[in-house]
Amino acid sequence: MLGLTAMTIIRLRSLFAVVMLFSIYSLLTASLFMVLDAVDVAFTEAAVGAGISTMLMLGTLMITGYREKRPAHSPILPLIVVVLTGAVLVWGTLDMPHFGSPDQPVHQHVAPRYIDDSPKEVGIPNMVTSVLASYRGYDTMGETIVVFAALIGVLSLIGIKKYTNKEPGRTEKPPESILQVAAKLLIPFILLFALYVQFHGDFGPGGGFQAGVIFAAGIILYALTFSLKDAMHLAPPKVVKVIAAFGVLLYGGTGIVSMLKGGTFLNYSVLAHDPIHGQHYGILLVELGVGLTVASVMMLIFYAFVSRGEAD
Amino acid sequence: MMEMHLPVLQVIVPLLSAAICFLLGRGKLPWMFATLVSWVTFAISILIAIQVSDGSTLQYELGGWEPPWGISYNVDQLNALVLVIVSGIAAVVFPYALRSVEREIAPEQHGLFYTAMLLCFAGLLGITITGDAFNVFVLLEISSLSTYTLISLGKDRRALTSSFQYLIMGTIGATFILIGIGLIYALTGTLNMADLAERIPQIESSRTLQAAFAFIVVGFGLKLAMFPLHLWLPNAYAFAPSVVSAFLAATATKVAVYALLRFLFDVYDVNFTYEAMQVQYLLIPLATVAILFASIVAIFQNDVKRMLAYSSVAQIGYMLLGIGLVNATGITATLLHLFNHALMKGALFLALGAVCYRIGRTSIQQMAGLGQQMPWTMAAFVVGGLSIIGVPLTAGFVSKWYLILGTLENGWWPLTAAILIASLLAVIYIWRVVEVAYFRERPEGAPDVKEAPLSLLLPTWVLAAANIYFGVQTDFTVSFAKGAAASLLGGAP
Amino acid sequence: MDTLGLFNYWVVIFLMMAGFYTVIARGNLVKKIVGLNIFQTSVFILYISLGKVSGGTAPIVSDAATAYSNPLPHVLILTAIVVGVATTALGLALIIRIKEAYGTIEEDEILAMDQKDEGRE
Amino acid sequence: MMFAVTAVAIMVIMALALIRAFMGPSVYDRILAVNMFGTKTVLFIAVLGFFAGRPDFLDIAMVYALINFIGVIAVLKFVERIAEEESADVDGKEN
Amino acid sequence: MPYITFIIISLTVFWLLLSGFWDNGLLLALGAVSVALVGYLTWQIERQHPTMLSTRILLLLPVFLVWLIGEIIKANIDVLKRIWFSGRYPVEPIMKSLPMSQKGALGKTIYANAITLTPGTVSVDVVGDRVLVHAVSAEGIAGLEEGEMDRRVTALEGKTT
Amino acid sequence: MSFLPITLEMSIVLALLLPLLGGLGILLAGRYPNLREGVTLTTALLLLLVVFSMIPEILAGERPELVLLEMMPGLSIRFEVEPLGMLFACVAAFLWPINSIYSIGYMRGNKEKKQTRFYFFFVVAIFGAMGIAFAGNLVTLFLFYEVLTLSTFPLVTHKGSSSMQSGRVYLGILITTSIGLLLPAIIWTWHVTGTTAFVPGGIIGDNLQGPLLVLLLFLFVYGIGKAAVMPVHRWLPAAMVAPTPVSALLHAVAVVKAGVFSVVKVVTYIFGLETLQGVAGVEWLLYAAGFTVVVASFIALQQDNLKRRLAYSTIGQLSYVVLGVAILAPISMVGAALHIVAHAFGKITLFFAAGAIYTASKKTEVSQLDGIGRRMPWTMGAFAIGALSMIGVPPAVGFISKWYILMGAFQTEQWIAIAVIIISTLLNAAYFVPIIFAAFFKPEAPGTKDHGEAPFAAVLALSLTAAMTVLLFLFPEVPFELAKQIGVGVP
Amino acid sequence: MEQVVDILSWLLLLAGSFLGISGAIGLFRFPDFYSRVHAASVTDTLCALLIISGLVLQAGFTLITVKLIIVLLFLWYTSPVASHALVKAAHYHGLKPLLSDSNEDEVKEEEVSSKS
Repeated sequence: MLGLTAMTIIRLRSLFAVVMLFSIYSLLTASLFMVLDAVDVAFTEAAVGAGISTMLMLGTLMITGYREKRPAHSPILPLIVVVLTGAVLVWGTLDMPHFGSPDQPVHQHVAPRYIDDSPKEVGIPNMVTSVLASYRGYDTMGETIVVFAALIGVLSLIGIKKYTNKEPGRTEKPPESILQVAAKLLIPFILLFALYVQFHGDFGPGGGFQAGVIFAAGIILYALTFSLKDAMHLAPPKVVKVIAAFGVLLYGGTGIVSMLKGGTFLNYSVLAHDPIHGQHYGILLVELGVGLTVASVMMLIFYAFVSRGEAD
Repeated sequence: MMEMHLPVLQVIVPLLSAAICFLLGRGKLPWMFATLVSWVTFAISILIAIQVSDGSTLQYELGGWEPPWGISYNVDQLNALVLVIVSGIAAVVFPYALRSVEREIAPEQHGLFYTAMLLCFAGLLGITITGDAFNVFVLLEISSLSTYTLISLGKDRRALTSSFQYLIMGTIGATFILIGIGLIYALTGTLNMADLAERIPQIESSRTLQAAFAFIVVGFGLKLAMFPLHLWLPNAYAFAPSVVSAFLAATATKVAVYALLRFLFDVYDVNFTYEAMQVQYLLIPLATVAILFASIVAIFQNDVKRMLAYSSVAQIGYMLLGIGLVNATGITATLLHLFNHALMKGALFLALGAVCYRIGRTSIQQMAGLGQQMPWTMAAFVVGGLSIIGVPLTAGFVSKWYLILGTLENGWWPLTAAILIASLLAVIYIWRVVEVAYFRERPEGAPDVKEAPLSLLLPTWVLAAANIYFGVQTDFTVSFAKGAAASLLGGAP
Repeated sequence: MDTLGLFNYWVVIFLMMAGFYTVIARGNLVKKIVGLNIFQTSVFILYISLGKVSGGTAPIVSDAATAYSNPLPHVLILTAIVVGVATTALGLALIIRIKEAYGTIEEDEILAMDQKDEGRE
Repeated sequence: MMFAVTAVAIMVIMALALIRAFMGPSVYDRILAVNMFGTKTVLFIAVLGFFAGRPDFLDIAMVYALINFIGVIAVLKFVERIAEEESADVDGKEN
Repeated sequence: MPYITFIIISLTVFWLLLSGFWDNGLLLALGAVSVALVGYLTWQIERQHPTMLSTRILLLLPVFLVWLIGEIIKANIDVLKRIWFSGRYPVEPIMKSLPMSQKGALGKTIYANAITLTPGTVSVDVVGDRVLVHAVSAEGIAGLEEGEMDRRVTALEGKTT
Repeated sequence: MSFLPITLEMSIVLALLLPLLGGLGILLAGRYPNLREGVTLTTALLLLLVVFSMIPEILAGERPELVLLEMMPGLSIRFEVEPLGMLFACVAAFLWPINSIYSIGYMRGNKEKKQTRFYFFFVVAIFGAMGIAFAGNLVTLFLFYEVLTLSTFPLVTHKGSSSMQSGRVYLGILITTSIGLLLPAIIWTWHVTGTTAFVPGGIIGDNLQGPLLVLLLFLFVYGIGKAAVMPVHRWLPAAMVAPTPVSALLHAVAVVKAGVFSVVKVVTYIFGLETLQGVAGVEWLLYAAGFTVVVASFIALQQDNLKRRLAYSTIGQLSYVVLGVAILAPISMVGAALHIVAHAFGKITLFFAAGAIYTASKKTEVSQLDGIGRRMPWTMGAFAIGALSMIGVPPAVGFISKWYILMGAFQTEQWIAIAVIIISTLLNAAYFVPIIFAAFFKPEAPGTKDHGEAPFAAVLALSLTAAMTVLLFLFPEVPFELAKQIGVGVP
Repeated sequence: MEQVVDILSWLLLLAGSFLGISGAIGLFRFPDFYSRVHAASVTDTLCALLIISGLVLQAGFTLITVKLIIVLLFLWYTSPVASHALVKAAHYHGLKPLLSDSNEDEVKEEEVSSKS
């Protein structure tokens, strides 16, 4: 199914259809992740691939137009490159450990400790979260920074246009459509759900990143059903920008505090008397940092794209 | 107490400062802050270098988890050298940025600009210092994303397309690296470099391992603009703001070369790289062609920035050639050139930035007669140029000397010839600028220009002087490079 | 050799190459970004399938479970996904600017315009 | 067992929706198919949770439903906008 | 402020149901903070776009839903017949504008959604007091024209405007 | 004992430092021509003093050494004064003040632009020449060789963009040969011997044999493009676009002399005569030099432009030096060293004269010079002496050097060399004597502008050098002694 | 007792699957976009209801059940909104429905009146 989708994406020239199919592709991948036990990843892929990416692509298409020209040059050279690369990969996989077999080196080294000891060492049931936020917490900090860097890029490229009321005389609101009524009722629950995901990352799938995306999605829904102006009123860009940087600093700050308390950077065990508690607090804080940054960055990027589209 | 934390401070200081910088808004404040940070970072890198100068290795366990379960930072002479050069260049470029950026970038974007610069800077440091294969990828992306941003800030609209091109190429490269790391991981179950180094020899014959190797080499090849994967580089450097060109040319490709070295010799080992993969037979032809071809192309460029960009491609060829020589001298030469090339390209691009500050562009015709009008700027350019050519008493000579020695040790005469021919080509392209600047009159009606302001000149001259200093006083660089080369070839540290 | 156990990888490789092909062969910039996403997503699948243990279950402690899949690839891919979306956002922002500056997002048209620019210099 | 059967059935539905999405012919058909695909994914995930013996993953199903909904709304907004800008039809007739 | 109150209460319930940790002090506290935050945001939205919500609707809605499920099952079977036995039960699409008696936006929304939710009919557009309905067959429209659903929804709305 | 109260090492430093300080002074004094030229002259005289002060001790066998800095183990910037270098330094130091005097007259007389730049690069060139003279190893030599090349480029192209094309030829050939051939030769030497120092008797020893040795020699000789052995002589006529003092500098003092000096130095101190003697294939150098001598002379014969004729004459004369080396006899080596001196004085006189003629009458062609001797008796008199030295006729110093070279050829029975010397002497005479004859005895062409001698400074300079040409013939002891000590074991 | 529950949920799940597949086939059998919406709505409503009920029976009276119900409510809440928005957009932007002949004129009339 995935292959079929991919091929169709290549073939189709209506970019709009391509983007929609891409969102399907993402959902499919996410389902596959589910099958492969990667629940957290599935969660993220759904939120990001089918959600944010698709929305951003649509935002771009609004501005750039949606039809692709017939490719002018011959596809032979790229084809060769691709086939070659693929051949190397296939050749390389011949010696790969077989899919799913538990005696792969992957499952023999390093990972057993995460699986066997993390509930004791870190004290939370979701191993993905403990690896993510504690064992490899630094990677996750990097990830947060990557998101932040993307924000910097988008802001410097397209910026958020100040919303100018084009029709100042229009004070009387048109009757609310079905969509608006429905969305309004839904949004609070979406937001709360996001916060739920944020704070229950320790126990089930989810965590700061997913929560951030969902939260942003809630705000985006508001912007879509009502107007960008309303959304900006609810979550003013200025405030959100501060929050974005604050999230990063919260993450880093947690690390620095653990340094000041005598551990190494991001060693949460020293945060409280009891290492387990320390880990718990640390993870809570850094996840919060991630969530704040991601949510605000996603919102800001969305603002930037849409305000750019509405400006012209 | 703080000493223990130096390795991590090296990266998180600029990293977190970026977030603070973002909050500082417009005006001069972000600049002042960023400059301060770059100096602090430089100081940290010096302290680290002092600690490892005796050949020891520092290890820092992030999160308090010992590797391979947690991520660790490892510093030895090799990356200490790279850290010093990256942060040193930054410490010079940031002060320079103020005036140059005022001229080239819209005021409301200054805060963002410095934030992106800090991010890029921190990312590069992070790639250099980390001891975890996947962490390399993450930090690589931090620096890449901010690099795309920085390039796109160039005035010309072509900055956008070149940034986009770079984005595509860079992401493909990063994804290749990701594939490579994934394949290695599949075989070993670990991501820590030292741990990998222990486990890889046990499975040397695996084809998967070789495929992974190919992907990593190609991936980093894209990032470091290995010929023929260099196509993104000339445009990116040519259209980026001057400060960015200078900073990237001096640091970004260096770090990629470093990372490649790390993977070739530390993660994989020497035997694998040279004997199982025969990497030298790939590198040497490519590097030679790069050196010659890029130098020739450089000669025909009208834009001096682009000319220097092509020159960079050629210089990267030198570094790869050093790797391909399969001997300690070759690796030493690569490391030396890594360091020295940063100095010379930095000086050249900064001088060019000063020119751009005054005349607004960098096409060669526009530089006519500048030798008189901007004597100090052009003198710095000449010093950098001499270094590129490899004239004795400049830093460029030292690394070329070692490179040639390396070729001679193997008795590979044609390569010696190629290096010399490329030096000649370098003479030609540098000379074109010198001739126009010094022996042409300022065109009629062209506005009179003054010497660049001191805040631009001073950093430029710091680097120009460094070119001479490190061409004369080679103890520091050579001893570090030799120590690092020995440890690289000697297997895992 | 029992190639069936590797079949999974080959599918992934096929997808990867489809994405890769889109990136390098297609002239439309948006399509390139889409291709890039497909390419990356397929790599993610590769990683995740590495982490799967037959008979294992999601790595969240549960009384019922006996074996868990490897959590490490999951963590890595979470990070990689985020990196991917960040790249996408930046790429799209660039496309918007390119469209504004050139009036088109077709690679060959842009190249032609660039060449004209260079000719004028 | 019964979950497996259900899961397979849902996959069949998804496949059919996918084909509809490929075929079009109008943009709205595609959106409809995508929407349907999304809702079926939600069910699929729910069933899958039971199949894998970990029924506590329903959160993910919820997210899918949510994202699907917002996605469809976004697409519609896009279509409206395009249609406003050019009166020409938006149908992907080129296929 | 019945709306806000309603939202706060249902949010709290929502959180507790989702979380399932009713004895974890930290999570409860976080939940309280979360509900407060979302409540604040909702209030902000409400100030911009007020909703007319009466307690009456809330109380009567479950009854309506049960009825609606019955309708949905009936409608489903109808459409199913048209899918499998298209010979005997042909698809004869029809579109018709129907009157609606609800006053408030919420009521109209409920009615229109109820129409859509029953397979075989879908509300295309709501203009003023009329709703344009597309149906797969004339019977669907006829069923609506009988007006039972309209009456029930209006009853939900009550006398408040 | 030195007659200056400083050590020899200090003298080396001073000899290098003085030109640089002078350069700085010139730049600072740029606005005030008199002050500027005063600085030039003062520097020149001081330098002369410093260099000459070293002669006695060198003659006494002292070999002062100075390592300025060590770039890498075995690679340093090192100076060492030995007789050959001393000889070259003396020539340069002696001719520079004279050239400066002449320049002042010439540049002012012709109202040239950008004189500050001119004087500045002039001192830098002298700095390069000093560095070459005192270079203690190949690397140092190479470095200063390039300094000299680069610093003379602005001088060659002084006339502006019209001279740029020739400037490029000049620079192109010199840089290409030096980087493409000389540098590899140096590296190769370093690679096989582990050092690049100049050591009497050579350092190559047994490290290289047969064809490889010949190849290395080939690289060195053609790498040192400044020696202008055909076919890398093209830069020399191209450089004729320069103002005359520059041509004088290029052809007499610094550039070409640096070239042949380096050849002599490399052969004596890197190869060692004994290493080369009897190696099959080394004769090619003899043939190349001989060929250059003869062909260049023929070409010179056909030139009507006076400066071009002198240029080709220079090419021929330089190859005398190379010839002297190629004979591989100690006595001809001494001749070669002496010829550096002899040719310097002779040729500078000739160029000065050509410049003086141009300054006074704006004439540049040989055919225009009929009867000019009567208007400019001093100039043409000096010209005659210079020409005699070129031909090798007493009482000019050229005779002595040619004589020694010839003797060496006889000793080793190299008949080709002898034939070359004889033929070229005839050719030299053929292209110089008619000029002198026409200048003094032919009637002036009708309608010539009335003019007198060139400016005083110019006349003074050329008279001085002409006198030196004669004086050196009469008292050749000092250069001869120095030449004898270069370590080839002359009886 | 357990057996009864199992059989019941079997039935529910199977019925749900059948309905879903029917709807999907309807997606192909129905002639135009508007009628396909009805087919899709089958899968969104009763099909979802049946499947989730089946799951609920398996889960018993736990929080999982609650979550399942939340999912269902969510689906039921969003699906008509989405469908409506979709149809409205299609209609608004001039996608003509395929109508039985008798209805055609009536609709045109309707549109004129509604747009004025």
